[in-house]
Amino acid sequence: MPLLVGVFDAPGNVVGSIERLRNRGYDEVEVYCPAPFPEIDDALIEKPSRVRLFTLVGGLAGLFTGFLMTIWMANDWQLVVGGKPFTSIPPYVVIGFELTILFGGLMTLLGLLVFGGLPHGRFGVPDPGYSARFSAEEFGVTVRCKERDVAEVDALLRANSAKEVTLVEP
Amino acid sequence: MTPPPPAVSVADMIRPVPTPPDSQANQDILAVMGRPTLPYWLLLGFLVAFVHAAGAVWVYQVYEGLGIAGYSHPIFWGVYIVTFVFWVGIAHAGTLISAILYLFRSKWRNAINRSAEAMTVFAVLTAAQFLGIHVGRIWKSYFILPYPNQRGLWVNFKSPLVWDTFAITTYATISIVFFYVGLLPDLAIARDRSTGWRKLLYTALALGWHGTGRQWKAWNRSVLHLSGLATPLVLSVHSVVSWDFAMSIVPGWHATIFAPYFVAGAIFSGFAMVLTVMIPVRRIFGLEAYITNYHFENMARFILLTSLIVGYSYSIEYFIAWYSGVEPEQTSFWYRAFGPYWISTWIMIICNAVVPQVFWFPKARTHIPTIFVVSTLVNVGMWFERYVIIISGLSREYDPAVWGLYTPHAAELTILAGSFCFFAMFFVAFIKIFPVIAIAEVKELVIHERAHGQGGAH
Amino acid sequence: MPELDRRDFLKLVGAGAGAAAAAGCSERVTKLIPYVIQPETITPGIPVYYASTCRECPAACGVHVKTREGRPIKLEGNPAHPVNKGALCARGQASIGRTYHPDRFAGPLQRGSDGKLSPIAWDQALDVLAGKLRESAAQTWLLGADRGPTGNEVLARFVSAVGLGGRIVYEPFAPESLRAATAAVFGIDTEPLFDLSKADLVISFGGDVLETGSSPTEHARQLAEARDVATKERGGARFVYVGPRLSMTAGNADEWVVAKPGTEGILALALAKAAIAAGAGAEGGHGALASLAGGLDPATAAARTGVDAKTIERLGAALAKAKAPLALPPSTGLTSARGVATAGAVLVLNQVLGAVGNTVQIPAGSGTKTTSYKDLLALVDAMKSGKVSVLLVHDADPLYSMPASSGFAEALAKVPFVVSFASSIDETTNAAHLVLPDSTPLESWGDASPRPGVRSLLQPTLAGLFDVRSIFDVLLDAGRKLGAEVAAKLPSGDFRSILEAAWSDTAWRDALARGGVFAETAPTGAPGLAAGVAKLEVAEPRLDGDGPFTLLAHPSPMLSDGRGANLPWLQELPDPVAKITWQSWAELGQEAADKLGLVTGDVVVVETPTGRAELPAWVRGGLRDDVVAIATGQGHGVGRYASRENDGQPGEVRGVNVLSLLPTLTDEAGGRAWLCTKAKVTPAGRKERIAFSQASDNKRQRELGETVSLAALLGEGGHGEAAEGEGVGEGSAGEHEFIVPYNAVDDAAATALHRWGMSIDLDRCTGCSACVAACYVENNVPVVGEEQVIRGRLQAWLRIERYVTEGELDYRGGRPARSSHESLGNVDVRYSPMLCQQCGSAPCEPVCPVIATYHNPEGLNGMVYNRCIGTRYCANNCPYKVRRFNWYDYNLKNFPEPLPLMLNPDVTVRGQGVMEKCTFCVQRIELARQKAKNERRAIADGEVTTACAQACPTQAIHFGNLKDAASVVAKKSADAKRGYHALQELNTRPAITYLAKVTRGSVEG
Amino acid sequence: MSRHAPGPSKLFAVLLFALTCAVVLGLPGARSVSAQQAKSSDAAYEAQRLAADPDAPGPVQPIPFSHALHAGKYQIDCLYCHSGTDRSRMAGVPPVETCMGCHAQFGSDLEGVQKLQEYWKNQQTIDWVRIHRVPDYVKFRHNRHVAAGVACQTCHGPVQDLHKLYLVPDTKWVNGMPADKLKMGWCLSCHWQNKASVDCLTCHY
Repeated sequence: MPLLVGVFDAPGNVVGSIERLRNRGYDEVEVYCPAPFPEIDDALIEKPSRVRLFTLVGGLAGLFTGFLMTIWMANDWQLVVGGKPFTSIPPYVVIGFELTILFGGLMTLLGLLVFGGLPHGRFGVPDPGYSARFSAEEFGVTVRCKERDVAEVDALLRANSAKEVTLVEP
Repeated sequence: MTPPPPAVSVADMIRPVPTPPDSQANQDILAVMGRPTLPYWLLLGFLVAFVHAAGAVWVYQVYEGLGIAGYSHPIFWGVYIVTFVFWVGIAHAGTLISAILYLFRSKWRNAINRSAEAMTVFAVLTAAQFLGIHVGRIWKSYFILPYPNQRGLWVNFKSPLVWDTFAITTYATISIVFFYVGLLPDLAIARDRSTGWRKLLYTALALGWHGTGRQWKAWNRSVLHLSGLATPLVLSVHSVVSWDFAMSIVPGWHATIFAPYFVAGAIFSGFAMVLTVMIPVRRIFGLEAYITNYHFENMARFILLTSLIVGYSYSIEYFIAWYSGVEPEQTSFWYRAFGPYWISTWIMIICNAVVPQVFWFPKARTHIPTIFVVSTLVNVGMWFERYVIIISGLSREYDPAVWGLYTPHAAELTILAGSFCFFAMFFVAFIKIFPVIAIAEVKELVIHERAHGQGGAH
Repeated sequence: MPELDRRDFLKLVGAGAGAAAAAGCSERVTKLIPYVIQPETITPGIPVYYASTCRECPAACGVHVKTREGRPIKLEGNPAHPVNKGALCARGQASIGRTYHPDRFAGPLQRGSDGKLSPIAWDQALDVLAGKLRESAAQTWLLGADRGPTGNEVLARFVSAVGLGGRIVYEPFAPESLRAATAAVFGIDTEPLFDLSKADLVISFGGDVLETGSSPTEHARQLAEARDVATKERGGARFVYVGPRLSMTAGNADEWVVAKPGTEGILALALAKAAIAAGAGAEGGHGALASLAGGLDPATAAARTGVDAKTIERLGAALAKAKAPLALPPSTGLTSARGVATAGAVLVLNQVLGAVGNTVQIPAGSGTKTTSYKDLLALVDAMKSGKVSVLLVHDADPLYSMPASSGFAEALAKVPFVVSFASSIDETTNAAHLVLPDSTPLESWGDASPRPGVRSLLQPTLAGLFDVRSIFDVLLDAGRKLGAEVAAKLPSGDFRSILEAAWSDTAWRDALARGGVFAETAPTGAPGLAAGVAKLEVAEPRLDGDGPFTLLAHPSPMLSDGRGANLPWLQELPDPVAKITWQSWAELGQEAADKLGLVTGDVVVVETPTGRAELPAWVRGGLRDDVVAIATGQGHGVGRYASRENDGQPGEVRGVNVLSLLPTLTDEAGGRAWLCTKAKVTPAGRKERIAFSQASDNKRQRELGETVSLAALLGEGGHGEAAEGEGVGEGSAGEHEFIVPYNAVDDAAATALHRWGMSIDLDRCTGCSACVAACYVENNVPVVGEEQVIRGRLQAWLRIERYVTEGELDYRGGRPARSSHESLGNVDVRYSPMLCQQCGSAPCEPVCPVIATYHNPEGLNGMVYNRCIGTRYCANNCPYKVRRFNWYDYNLKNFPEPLPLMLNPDVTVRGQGVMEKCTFCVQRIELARQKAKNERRAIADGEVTTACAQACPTQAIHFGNLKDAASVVAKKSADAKRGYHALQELNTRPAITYLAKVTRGSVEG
Repeated sequence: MSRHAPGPSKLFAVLLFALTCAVVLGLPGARSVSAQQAKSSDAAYEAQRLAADPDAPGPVQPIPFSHALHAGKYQIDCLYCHSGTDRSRMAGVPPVETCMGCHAQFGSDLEGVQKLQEYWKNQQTIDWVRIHRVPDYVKFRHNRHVAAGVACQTCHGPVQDLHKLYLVPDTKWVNGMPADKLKMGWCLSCHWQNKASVDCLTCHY
């Protein structure tokens, strides 16, 4: 199936074209942005990212690990230090907290990889239609469509003030 | 809006996407990573050499014993711990700028957050070593980790030193993650514009980043969460470090104010270090377009604020010592100011609480040389702050019969100098390998402005 | 299995306790070497104790030699011995090191033509000696210390049989003046015995009986008994000290009378007169006194002695009033050219007060009869004029201990053949031509008799370590080589058989078991005054030279006459007064120093007619401003520890030998005079770092070394704080309302049978440091050396803090002021032993990341060396600062062969990088536990004690089980009036209860 | 702590010890052994062969001594040779004298016994290769364990079946980690099991 690439300058136009393409029923749409533009991501994917879930799970896991580990270890072999109780919560809060952050952070990284689909593609092989200019200051919108729709897509993209539109695969 | 041109045959449309000249931001910032000059190699060479020299001293110390350092009953902690706390402090600016300012959506951070985060990572690595350099039996130091062992022994979670281990480890890990996540898009940029081993390196590190929608979506979310986690972390880490002292009963250490006091001090020294490093970097690599006086002025404001907090803490310490009516406390503080360590004490007070006051004047805040001098002095002052707290505290304790004095010896000073070289070594290498400025985030601004046609790179 | 142990230690010492863990010593191939024939008494791992006698000083304390696998590892007092009754002083404790000293000679040596000592075989050496004797017996002299009745007898027989020129019995600190005085006053040539325990008022005229007297351990015990607040009413005996310097003894007095040095005799007479005026009873001495103290009314006496008349009258009245007064004569340092008269005057005072026969005994044949100093000087002249061709030196180092001005050095150089019997290197031996190493006290047979009725035995507890032979057997064999007729005149058999024969009147085996025969003779009663009294000329002594200062050369409590200088422990033990180690120092009065613009640490030049010396000054308030005081003992040029290391090799002179400053003066009877010269003191214009073990004697009114006034103790108001119970002491009176009273017993597990605790009675502690030495030996505490001490790295687990007065909140800048809080005539010295308090809520424990230190079920603050990683947080957090860190592998560096042989196999040798501290001698507890556990019971009171408590001459320290309410320590700790805990406001819940020192105030008339 | 004073026995001991040391220093010994006995059993020869077997686990000892023969076949009580183990912290290792107590009488046809007698003749010590040892900061008390009725085999393995001695491996599991024989966890697991003291100061001081 042919693959068209439209090149844009303004994020607004990208959002516009995405919406239009969707309305016309083109699903295989992908965008390449040089910088983070939430409006574009949201236009492309409606539902909020599930990274938040990973973070939450990680954080809670850390918290419980922190407290359970400290309390269990202090009581596994009870040695009196400074006449303090074996299960003394205040000092263990520190450990609990630190592990919350640690696990939370690592899970967030994992979330990024999972939901960001990283690593992406084959090693060293860029997507068809991707080009270095999309890591400069231009935006790319790629659409995969049936041969007969090429013209329409082309027109649609141009209509949304794409600087240029090219067909990278027949 | 121009009408669509007439449809042409598909066949005509088949051609590769042409690449126009690269964007200004990419060119400018990637230029920094360009071919290293001779002076660069000389500098790097010197740093590497000195780090090895310091390393040799450390090996000798492990072989001979800590006796070669200046320790003297009852001063059991010396320059090593001082330097450890100093570097942990330095490590705070990065996360603060990246995380807290990110949450506050203060866009001016974009110009400096990359290098600040890098500093954080390097500073933490530097600091962490000193825990090992300081202990008497490095070859047994793994005892401090709660790993299952046949002895059936665990560690003492009531000990601030164990808290410290956890805090530092966490902080190091999270800082590295934060640094890397922020770096991803820029790695892709570098990948698209490099050849040879660099191409390979960046391709590997970039994980095939294309800046696709879902990548950016996950990325935005992750950065937000990481900032959310790192913000309390950055506040906690130096609190924990401060508890290494506050949890003891040593006069001059045992104070509730320590946590906020240390955190403020950390941010204070952190910002100072960022300035001390970035001013020359900006100058050498001509990044004035990206790191502007406006950034520096904001940081100067921060330094002024934290300097006030630190100064306040100094005075409160003395007030409480007097007000508590506890004689050992009072004596300790008296000796701190007028005893054998008075020089260090006054260096600390003047550098940290007095000098930064010049930033009340906008002229000073915008005059780069002034900022540079002040920030350097602050770094000196903050090292001495830790020196004063630790050494003078220990030298005047409860039993006057065993009051003592401590003076650092050559070994410690060499390793101290070595730590600065270690930090610098990493940073100098970093400049040539990774973009010193977060390009993607800079572009975010550039594109916005272009879209809404505003002027001024703020 | 001695070899096995040695190997163990070598490995330990090599690898270090902790490092060994990493090395994984179990992989190492080690040998298991059993005996060929195992002595039936030896069970490897179980200590065996042999009774013997300490020969460090003439006091002849009885010791129990603790041996493991046939190897002595510690000396402990013999409880059955009447002199020390189970205690043992620091010098005795350290003397075990002589046997394992790295300097010891492995065998006989001869000085070759190259001027170096080189080994030869024994029979060869004996031939050489015999040859020399054959050539010139008449021109041969034997010079050395007293060797006990039997030893002396053998030596005498040898001298007469071989026809030697003669024997000089030489003891540098011998109380010749006192002997002569006794002869003059009572007509009996003997040493008086002073029994402080019976006295109710002791006045010491410069007699430092507690540190360097004739029998320090015994006198310390007696004084403590006499002043025991528990048993004696109204605080027991009062103690007045007369002298120019606040010595350790003076520091234990109630009142310090600062008299001009040398005028003690005058003061004594004046006091006698005043006492009579106040109605002193005994008629005894009045007649004699009249002639002696004719014009000595208080006013004139005051003018001559520098003590004001009121004090004289007051003290006189007090002496008159006292039921059992006792006056002690000056000891070595203050023995002047008028020594006999001074001592005589004191004896007369005793007579006047009716003390003789009561607190003073004059038994015939007491003490050791030494040759008169003037005879020694005569020998020196003979040597100078080449009349001596062979000199045999044993148990003495005259080349060091004779004043340079006597010209002994030149004289010795003139002697063609010098034979030394020293077991390790010293000055004289360094100049000897033949060295025939004698066996050390731990390796030899012998006996001693400090006083009639008390006969003490020495028996060997170790053999074969070195190729050494007893001097007696060597001399006997040499003598027998001279032919049959000489042999006939010599006693037959070896020395051991001779000794057994000499003891044939006793049950020999019993005697060996008990350590001797102890039959105290009945009191001698009071002999009348002899005619000699009239001849005493009590007056100011002659002092050579001029200069504003009088030089006071006082004996060092640790190094004595220098014989202790080569024992590392004695070098490292801080001087009880100055708290200085390894060095010489000149004491200067505060005003004098101010006049000279000197501060502590400034080097001064001390000049006398006979010499000059440069040494750092210690400026103190506790010294007359017209006196400069220098301790004896330092200034050696040979010896691994006695001398300084000079690029790795010993041989650089350490400190100053004060004898180089003293002219050769004698007292009226020809005895040795020490107080004999004036001195000039000038700043040298440079500084030297003094190896202080204590930063300051200002306790800043903190809860350390507390006192309680007698009035308060008796509930008669005065200082009210005693009533407060907890938190005794001026500093803490009523201030600590937030202090939580606690019961240390609660800090042990409910199920545990013991809660180990300790009580330390500061009223009994004299500061003698015997406990410190005992701790060093018991616990393998490393000696770190001068440079490390200067860097504040003393390793002592137990230290004695010396505070003066309550102290002040001085906020002087710079270094802590070394200049003391002492002041003339004011005694408020608090000696306070500081060791791990085994806190119930120990600050050191929670901060340790790896639980290397923790609180064990029996209340001990455990320290697990092999778990320690050396973060040193515990030491920072210890308010008592009793934790020590191994900055280097001290045990590797500082225990050269064969010292490791004396390490205690029951105590881990700590390696580099670990923390160490006192654990109440837990190894002893574990040993005691074996028996108790087998019998399914708790360890009974007195079944186990710590090394420090055991060594203490005054029993100031008690150790035991606090859970056992009947135990001594529990009772002592319950003392509500005197008991307090160090720095209690920190609420560390210590297991050690200090009993505040009682201030009895100055003596009322 | 045998604080009883030295009786005649002690004197004897001191002298003997002096002699021993002298001997160790190389002075000639004064005793000799008569070796005129019957031939030993085949079992003895077999045992000796196995004890000397270089391929068997464990170090080759100066004398091919077979515990299996002595403790196993002949049922000699451990404490007979290792005397003092029930009284002392250290295990008693038999002095040559003890061995000679029997082997002066018989076994002289065995090469191992001849070696022994050689040692005895020269009054030499036998340098056994040590097999069971704990680090020096571990204060193991044999007497305590004997008193508690712990069988020697618990730590030393089935010596009565071993001709050639070696550290018979044994592993307990603590916190999921393997604790090999004579390692801390190995000791602990037994202490925990038998409610023995696990206070650090029991073994470390």
